[in-house]
Amino acid sequence: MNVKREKVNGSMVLFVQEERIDAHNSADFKELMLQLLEQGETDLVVQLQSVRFIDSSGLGALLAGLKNATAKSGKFTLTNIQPQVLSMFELTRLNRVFEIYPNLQDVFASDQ
Amino acid sequence: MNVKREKVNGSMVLFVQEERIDAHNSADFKELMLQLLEQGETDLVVQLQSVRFIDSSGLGALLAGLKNATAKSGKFTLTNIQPQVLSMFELTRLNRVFEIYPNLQDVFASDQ
Amino acid sequence: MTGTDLQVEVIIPTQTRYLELIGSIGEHIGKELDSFQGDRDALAYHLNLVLTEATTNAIKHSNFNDPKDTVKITIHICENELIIRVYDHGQGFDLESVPTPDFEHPKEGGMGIYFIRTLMDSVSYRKMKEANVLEIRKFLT
Amino acid sequence: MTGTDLQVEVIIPTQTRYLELIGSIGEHIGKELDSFQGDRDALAYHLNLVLTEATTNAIKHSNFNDPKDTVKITIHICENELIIRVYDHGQGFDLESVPTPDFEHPKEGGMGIYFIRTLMDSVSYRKMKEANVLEIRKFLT
Ligand SMILES: Nc1ncnc2c1ncn2[C@@H]1O[C@H](COP(=O)(O)OP(=O)(O)O)[C@@H](O)[C@H]1O
Ligand SMILES: Nc1ncnc2c1ncn2[C@@H]1O[C@H](COP(=O)(O)OP(=O)(O)O)[C@@H](O)[C@H]1O
Repeated sequence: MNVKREKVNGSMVLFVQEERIDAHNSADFKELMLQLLEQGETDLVVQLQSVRFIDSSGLGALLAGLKNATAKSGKFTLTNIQPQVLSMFELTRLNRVFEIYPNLQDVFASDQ
Repeated sequence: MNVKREKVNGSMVLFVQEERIDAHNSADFKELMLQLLEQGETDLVVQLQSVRFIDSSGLGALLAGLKNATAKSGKFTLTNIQPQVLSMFELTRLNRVFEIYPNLQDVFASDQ
Repeated sequence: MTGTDLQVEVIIPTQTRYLELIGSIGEHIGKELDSFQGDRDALAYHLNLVLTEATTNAIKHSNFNDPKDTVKITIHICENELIIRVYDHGQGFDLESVPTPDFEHPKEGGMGIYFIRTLMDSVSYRKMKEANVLEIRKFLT
Repeated sequence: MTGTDLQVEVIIPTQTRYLELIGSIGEHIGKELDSFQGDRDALAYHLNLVLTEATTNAIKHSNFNDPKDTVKITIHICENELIIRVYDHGQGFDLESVPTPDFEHPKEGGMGIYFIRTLMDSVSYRKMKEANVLEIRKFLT
């Protein structure tokens, strides 16, 4: 799983550099998020600009990240979701569960 | 065949808006070039930035354009060829036959 | 051919690295279907997803210990219907008893069959001697 | 499976709009081949190209008048070899007598077989009762 990390305004931003999140790489991705949370990075932002396809295991990995962050009283935010990927969140109503922003600027504007 | 046309510095620039040129669309593409030449557009520049794949019929269509332009004492130039597409020109030695530039700026700089 | 427009058969080892190949075949077929009246890009995504989910399940529930086990996937377009069949050699399961996800209390798993049911027109699962088969149909008109 | 790692079979009507599907299957397979030591992106392009060229020829030289005619394409990966077979129902031809293109006097046609020969390891063409078959092999080590 190719993910670029960058600290922005105190948040850990994960830039997912894959076109697909599916059962082949979602376990790795989940593992990475849980490790970061374990290490005290309790403000995660997942930037999904490059992701053109997500399956149920990918949604499951993100949900695991959210639940874990919430359990640690942390934050877990998604940004830059492509329209077709977003429609998978809508179909599972997960768009109501996650905090979703159009871009990073809006994520940090909402912090003020 | 999706091709955007734009007149630049007196040349007719064809921006090919397809990822593939193959036997499914190359005949259309050839037809378009020959028509433009027929209509007196004897300075054609084909911009191949979007093209990620070309087959032998696509190379053949470009060769038809070149031969036709030359027969009309016109010009026929290629620009923005992706590396893998360029390697098909090299394999057939057609890189020695066409005038090829990295980008439009260089095409027009060479006119001076 | 008598009515069949396209036939694809793929046999893969039970490894998730082949999911992208399978999904992308569905995606390309969806984009090619000019007989389809609806949103072809959406159909392409849905076929990619449905093939990915069904193949993932077949891989997951196959004979885990047998490196020679395989999953077969077929895609047929026949008149105005697209039929996907995914064959596994596992224990099988009862499709009808798979519940709809509880959207008020979302869980990490259990969304695959829901996607297949929601995005396609019919789904069935049969246990057979040679292999089990998940059959998925989508009308293209 | 006994040594076979991947098997793909596609049957298409004799129409060029399926070329992209066939080519893209080759491209995805090329990218997936982590046993291959060389440049996988180049291999992916080459498989896309070779499948496109061979399928184009099979379509072009099929029974032009028969809308029910089909072309079958198979791709097998077996140990360290990738084997492509393209079946046509046309008149057939003599592969050995196809000349190398004259690079000093380039022509619009006649580059397809050259690409196949140059980019792959072996090519043969056999006329058979049921169908003719172009067989292309590529070693993956
Ligand atoms: N091919 C299969 N063989 C055996 N069981 C299966 C198969 N496909 C699905 N199932 C069963 O159906 C359940 C629901 O599947 P699914 O909706 O894809 O969610 P998940 O796989 O995340 O649990 C699985 O947990 C499994 O018990
Ligand atoms: N499947 C086929 N059936 C009959 N003839 C074929 C077939 N494939 C190739 N050929 C013959 O071989 C020649 C060379 O093919 P190729 O190199 O692909 O160039 P082109 O198709 O542009 O002529 C063709 O002109 C044709 O005569």
